[in-house]
Amino acid sequence: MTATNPTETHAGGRRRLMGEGLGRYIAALGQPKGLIGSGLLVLLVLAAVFAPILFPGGVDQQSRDSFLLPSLLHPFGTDELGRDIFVRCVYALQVSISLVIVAVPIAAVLGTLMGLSGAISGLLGEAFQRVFDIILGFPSLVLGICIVIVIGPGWLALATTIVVFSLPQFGRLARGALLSEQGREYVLAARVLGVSRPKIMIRHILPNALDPIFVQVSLSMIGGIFIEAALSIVGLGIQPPTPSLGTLLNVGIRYVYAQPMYTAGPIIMLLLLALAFNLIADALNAQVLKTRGE
Amino acid sequence: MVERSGGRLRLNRRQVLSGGIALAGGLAVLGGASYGQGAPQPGGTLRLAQGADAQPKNILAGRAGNNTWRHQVFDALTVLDSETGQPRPVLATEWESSEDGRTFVVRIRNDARFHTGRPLTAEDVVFTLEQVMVPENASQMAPLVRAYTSIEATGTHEVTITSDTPVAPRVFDVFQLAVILDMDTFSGLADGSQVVGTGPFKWVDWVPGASLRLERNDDYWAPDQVLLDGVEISIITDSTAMANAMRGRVDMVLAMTPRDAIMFRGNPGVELIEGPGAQIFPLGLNVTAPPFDKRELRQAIGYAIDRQRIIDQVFNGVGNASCLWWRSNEPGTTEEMVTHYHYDPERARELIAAAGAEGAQVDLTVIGLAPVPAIYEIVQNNLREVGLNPMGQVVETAAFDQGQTAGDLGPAFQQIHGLQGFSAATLVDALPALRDTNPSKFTPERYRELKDALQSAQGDAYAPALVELGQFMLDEAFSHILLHTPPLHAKVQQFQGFTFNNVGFLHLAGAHLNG
Amino acid sequence: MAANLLEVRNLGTTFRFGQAEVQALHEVSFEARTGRVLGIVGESGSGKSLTARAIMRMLPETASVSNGEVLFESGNLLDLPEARMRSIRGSKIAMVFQDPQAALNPVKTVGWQIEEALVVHGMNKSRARARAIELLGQVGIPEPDKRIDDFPHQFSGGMRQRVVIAIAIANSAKLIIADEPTTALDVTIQAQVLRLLVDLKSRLDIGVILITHDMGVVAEICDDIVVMYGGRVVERGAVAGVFAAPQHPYTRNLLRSMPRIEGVRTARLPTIPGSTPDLSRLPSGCAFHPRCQFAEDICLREVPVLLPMAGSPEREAACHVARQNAGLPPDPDPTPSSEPLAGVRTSGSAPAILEIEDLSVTFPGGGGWLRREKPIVAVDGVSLSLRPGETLGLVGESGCGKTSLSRTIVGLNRPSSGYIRVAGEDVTDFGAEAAAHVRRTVQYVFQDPYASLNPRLSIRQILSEALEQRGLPGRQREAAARALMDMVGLDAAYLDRYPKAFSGGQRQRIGIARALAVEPRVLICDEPVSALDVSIQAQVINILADLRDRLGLGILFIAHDLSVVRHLSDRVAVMYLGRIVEIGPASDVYEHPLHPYTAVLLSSTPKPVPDPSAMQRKLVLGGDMPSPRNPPSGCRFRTRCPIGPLADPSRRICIEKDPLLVGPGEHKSACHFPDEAAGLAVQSKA
Amino acid sequence: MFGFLARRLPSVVFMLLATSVIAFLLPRLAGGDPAQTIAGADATAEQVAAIRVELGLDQPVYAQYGRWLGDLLVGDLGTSLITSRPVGQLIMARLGSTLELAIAATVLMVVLGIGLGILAGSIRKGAGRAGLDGAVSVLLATPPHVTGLILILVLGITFNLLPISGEVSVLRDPLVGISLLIMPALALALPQAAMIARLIQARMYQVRQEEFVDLAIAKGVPPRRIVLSHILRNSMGTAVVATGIRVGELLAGAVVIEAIFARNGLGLMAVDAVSSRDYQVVQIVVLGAVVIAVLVHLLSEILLAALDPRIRLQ
Repeated sequence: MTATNPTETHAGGRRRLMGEGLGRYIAALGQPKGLIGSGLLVLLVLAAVFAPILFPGGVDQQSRDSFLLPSLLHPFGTDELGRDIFVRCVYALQVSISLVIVAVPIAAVLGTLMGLSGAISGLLGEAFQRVFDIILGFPSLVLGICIVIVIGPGWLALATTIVVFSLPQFGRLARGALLSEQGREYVLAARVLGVSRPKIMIRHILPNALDPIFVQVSLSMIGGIFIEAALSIVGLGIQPPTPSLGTLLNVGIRYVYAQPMYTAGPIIMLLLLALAFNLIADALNAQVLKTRGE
Repeated sequence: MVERSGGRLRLNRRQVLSGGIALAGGLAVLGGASYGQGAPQPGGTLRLAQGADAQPKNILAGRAGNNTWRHQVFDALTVLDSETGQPRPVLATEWESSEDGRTFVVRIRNDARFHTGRPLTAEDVVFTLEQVMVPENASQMAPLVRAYTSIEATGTHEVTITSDTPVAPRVFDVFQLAVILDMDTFSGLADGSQVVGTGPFKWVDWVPGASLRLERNDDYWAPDQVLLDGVEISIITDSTAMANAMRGRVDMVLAMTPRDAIMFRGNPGVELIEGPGAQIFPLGLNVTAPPFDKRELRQAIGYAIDRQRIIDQVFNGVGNASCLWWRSNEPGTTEEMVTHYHYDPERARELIAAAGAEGAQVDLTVIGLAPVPAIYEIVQNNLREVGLNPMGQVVETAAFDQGQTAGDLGPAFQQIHGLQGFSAATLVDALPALRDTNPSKFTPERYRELKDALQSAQGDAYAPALVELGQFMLDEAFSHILLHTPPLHAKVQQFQGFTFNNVGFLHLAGAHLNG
Repeated sequence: MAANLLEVRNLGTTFRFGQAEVQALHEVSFEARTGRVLGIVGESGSGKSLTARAIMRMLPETASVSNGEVLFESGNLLDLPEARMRSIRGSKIAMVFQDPQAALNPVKTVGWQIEEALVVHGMNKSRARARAIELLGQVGIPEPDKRIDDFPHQFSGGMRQRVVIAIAIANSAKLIIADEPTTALDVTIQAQVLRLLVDLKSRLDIGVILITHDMGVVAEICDDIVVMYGGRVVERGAVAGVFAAPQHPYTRNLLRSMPRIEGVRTARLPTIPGSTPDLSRLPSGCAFHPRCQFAEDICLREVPVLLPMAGSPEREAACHVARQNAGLPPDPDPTPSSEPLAGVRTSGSAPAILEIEDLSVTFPGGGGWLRREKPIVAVDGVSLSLRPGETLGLVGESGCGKTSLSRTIVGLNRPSSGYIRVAGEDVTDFGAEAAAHVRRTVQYVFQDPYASLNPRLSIRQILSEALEQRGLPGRQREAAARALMDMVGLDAAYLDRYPKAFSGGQRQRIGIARALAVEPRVLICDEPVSALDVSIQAQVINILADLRDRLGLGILFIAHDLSVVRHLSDRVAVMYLGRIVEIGPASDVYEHPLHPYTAVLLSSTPKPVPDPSAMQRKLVLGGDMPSPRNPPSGCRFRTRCPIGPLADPSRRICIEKDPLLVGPGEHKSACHFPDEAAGLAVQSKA
Repeated sequence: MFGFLARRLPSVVFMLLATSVIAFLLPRLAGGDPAQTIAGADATAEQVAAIRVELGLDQPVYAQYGRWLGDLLVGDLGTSLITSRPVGQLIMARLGSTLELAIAATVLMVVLGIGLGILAGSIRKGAGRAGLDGAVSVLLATPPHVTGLILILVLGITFNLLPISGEVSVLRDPLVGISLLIMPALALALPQAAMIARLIQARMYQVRQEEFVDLAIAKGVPPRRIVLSHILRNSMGTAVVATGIRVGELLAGAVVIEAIFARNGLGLMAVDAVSSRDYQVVQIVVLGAVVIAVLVHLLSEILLAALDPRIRLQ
């Protein structure tokens, strides 16, 4: 090995690979399902981000008009303090979206690394596998309760719960890809050629592991959104008066007779978010299957 | 499907409000007299539902979960009549005060026995009063009892209390809360394994967080008062579920929310009662910490808050906007005092400007106990309106209590207190918000002096002393009372003969199920 | 001539892909007769299995019959209501499937599954059980009354296929359609199953349709043959006639391109250029024209019709050329095949480039903490050597350890004992330096051309990864990659394509090019052609032979197909249960085997030469290969050996003593009675 | 069978031990001094120290763990710091409620899951198939709490068919008890049932592709019998394992469902205990939930082994 400059070619190769991969994922969003899903998501994210501009009155504009029926002015009606439920739902999206946008990618990166660690050290891979087993043994909300106890309720505890809850999903996918790829003849061929482990990982294993992981990111986002709702409903999540979809439900369910929209509104938002991510996951999945089916 | 009878409820604002008013107007606000006059027949098990769990460990403290059963299992020496406010004898037979009021002798029944069969003696009374002083028992009366110089059994059925200040009438507040405990089984209170009193019912079975069962005490000293075979108390934490239980599953629901009470409007089988006693919602301000070291700003808060909106929107119109810490019918109370702080955002802004606190950040610690967070949302909104920047943090009850004990609740805090019905003289030491070690850190000499003056005031001197203290407290504005809300109970028609004392504790002696 | 049992007339089927419809079968016609075996031959995608399913009316949901008829017992099966058809399936016409692992329901006992076939056609339960035991005995399963309540996984592959056959004959069906019934089986087991089929055919007087890709199997047991290509029948007739004088260029080329286990060895196999077409994208006119050396204009334009050949009415072929010339003209380009084989290219004195000594490979047995399984000794004390320019063939059935051995050499497995020396250097420990040495010297060609190329990398990327390992600077890689493509006979313009654009044979060539990129001196080829169609196989074999001769490569060629090994190898080693049982120069081993296992393998391998009596003379082994977890004591082959203690109980030595690999000169065997093996071989050939 | 258990047991024991360590550490990680909590806010340092000794908190952590685990194994689950009652007693008091819910939900989950799965796996064409697929997808994506709230809005509010909150023991008043149980049980069961249905459906499609199904057709076996004896029988293993895995999630769902439907069960107890910092109770509930989840999973694997001769006879 004399005149080579592995870093240069290697980096070039990686860029190409990632570019090609990302291109495929972006192409997936061009499919009808992906288009609707990502369109919906963009709409929701924009609404959440620009809520202060769209609704300059803010999240807490109260009035004496409690429990107004839905109308053009108040699409979801008003709550017990005369606040517009729709506006509060839109603001509440900020919490849900910020949570999953921060937590899920962290979980994806960490989980993938943990899952792939088996390639570096079998023992390490096994150890992480056991960790995943333990996490999976904990039903999701029980896990949330444990984390709330340690951290205290709030955004951080929710984010941590989502990360911990999602870790094994990514870890197992990555490990599954690792195990199946490791035995593939093209990986063996690279080993016989003497290609280094990191290069094998980046060129041969990672690209194939990424497909399911991208789909899972989308699915974990749904999971994260629902975890926030669940923990906030029982009062262990976001603490009032910050509106989140879960805290709105926490209060809304108490007024379910007086104002059904108080419960229905946040649920509509939750389902819209879930739908958006689901459509994106479907589109990604279809795209992946298409590429796979050589 | 039991629920069908309720019909579909869909209310707009007007209906809710008018419902609230109708509710308030239609309520039977009854005093000490027994509810109903029918000829009582013995038998039957009374089924009650309440929101908070029993806390036998804190039997000497005013806790919501204990109000339903405290006076069934235990007897007090005296209770205060909810109409007249005067003491009625229970275990006490007679009492007398010395000339200067500093020595007080109470004589007790000689025919009362604990559920274990042991006869009640003066030693038990002394023991109970000593327990009131123990911090772990968390009695709000502890400061009063600690002020006594001695508590002695001066006979097998006589107890003498001496103090530097007049013992009566505040001692009746103590007696009402300090139900007489059995010294032999006292330790069983900690986990509810043995809860023994002299009351008309025996404590049989407690499933923490779920249910409590009482059984008639056949050896009660007033056997004709025990008409029911037993009492079953269901603990239902969800208010709607609790209200729903009224549909055939329980005979009485205690302390339901006004919102849920609407369900029973126009239901002939269910009677709604506005009971005596009330909850008050203080907004405390730490006078030692900026920005509330400025009195103008503290006062501004009082004017900023729209109390009526809180009553309308959080309590469906049930409640009154008094800014006093005690009942409005305390001697000497004036209309001006009750409405001293009223919604006047202009005035509030002026005061804020005077304090130079425009745009000041107000960190609020809010106890996470419904409906306080809901009140906070209006408070927050009101404070924003007058140009302040409220930053609220809702914390769990446990954390709040810890902060309160540590005097560490931050510059402003919102909580909830019961005990309405006790005399003002008692409350100023019993309410955590007002006692000497209050979380507002409000401890000027004059405050103690005015309290002492009130507590030593005998007869006609009481009213002026109260006015002076009240006006001082209002002016200093270290703790704003936002409103008083009376408890709402629902009961079936057949359930009659029960009473509430003036703090709103239930008494089932004489109650029956066949009215 | 027996009466027609089944007649297929002008059968056509179509596939639906969304809106599009594709005609998959065209005008397929043939007939099956009682007491005869009809072979339907074709490579992948020729439509042979589809034909079988169309007869059974078991087409996949997306496929349907578009025209034609299937006449059986004077009725058209395609017109029958489904219920009637169901009563014919399994009772009048039965089917045997390819994969005996998958064809039996894993959660039901074999008895239940045989009984089901009887019960659904009206037999009562208790009678069905008795009959099931009888059937198991009939297909040669020992102790049928005990085995009847066993589950499929408790049977070996061959035994399972017998169970499937038992199900097929349960209701005394008149016709059995066997779809590649032996493809998933080892050659010794294949011989067992084929013999069983032939036996049953004559005993029960039934007709058999055998679908296969293997001309050897056809030659051995079929009476008639139908050759399919691109969804059409291109030739049919009696086996003897077709093999003697094929009338379609495809048939002829197919037969020629098969390596032979016997007869003259040639340097190069005749090849068929190109690859088998996809049914959905058939070339115009005659589907074979792009690969045909005789193709004329008419072949591009008109689809040839299957017509009887002049002079032999029983023979039909669909070829314009043969039709015009009243027979296929002689090959215009006499293949270089007649060129005699060059002598052994190695001088015996050249130092070995690869030496293996007493090598063992052990795999952990698995299991949990509480119950460890015994480890598996996959390779047990094997010694081999390979000289430059030499090809050493390594043959053995699946599970004999040949892949474990070869992967150990390149460091993919770790040896548990023994030595590996590459170009004189001891690399057993496979440390960094040794690993680099091995990788520069020894490269590997994998079995599955579909799995051995990363589908996400272009050919350029694949080759340049390999070239990078050689240490070639980036700018020289382009030229080197082009040279490699040229070397394996691929157009350098394809460099930027992805693997999915290539056929199996082309992919395997890319695999070879990748291995050659580091300029190795030894190539280990692990079953490099077993996944390829016969017509493609020859292309790859020729390339390997060329490269070996041009570059002086030493090749360790691993295969289960003795014909392919024979074609390429200078020396051959035969492996059984982790051991080498015989090794020696190829001609010696093939002509004078010294181990009974070798003799049996040779005898079991089907030869594409019709010989009605071959089946009877075959050496057919009883039983299956024992598990490598618990190898037998003494000679490992003794549990199946035709001359061992099974045949002659007095031969205790085979049980007690492990035979050593010894022999006269280079030709060694591990048998206590080496002289008898040759006799066996002669007996089976005579 | 023994071999199967022997292989699975170590990992089950490992899981349980790891969970016990986590549960044990929970109160310690949460901060706050249990001795202080017991002693009350106004207690002196000496009182607190005395309680520390009494609770064994002065000992090293591993010794505390050993003692705690030892106590657990002999059935002593500790004492609640808030109610001063044995945790075991508290749990027993609430167990009935959760058990009713869990049993009802599990029954619904199994019945609906397997029923829907078989239906979806059998119908392969047309609007029915599309409808089923759509319904399963929607249910799958909607967690119990959202399903529960939707049920409340639809069945409870809009149509007013069922009571939306509260509970009565089914043993005490079957009619009211069941009417109160339907919605929460349904809410818990539906998402898990959809998951099971999807797995069964996928498995049935997969089995349908297997060659033994072709062989059965070739034997002349009628379609109904093929579905029952061949496809379903081979898909049951998936159903069993899926059910086993889903039970844990079902229990977790109970936490929120009990809160939404105001049922006084263990889930609500856990939430209340977290709020009141009664960690002694929480740790036992957490441990219990995981133990049940792991054991049910193991049980399902044993059942699978019984169903599948390949595993059973290994």
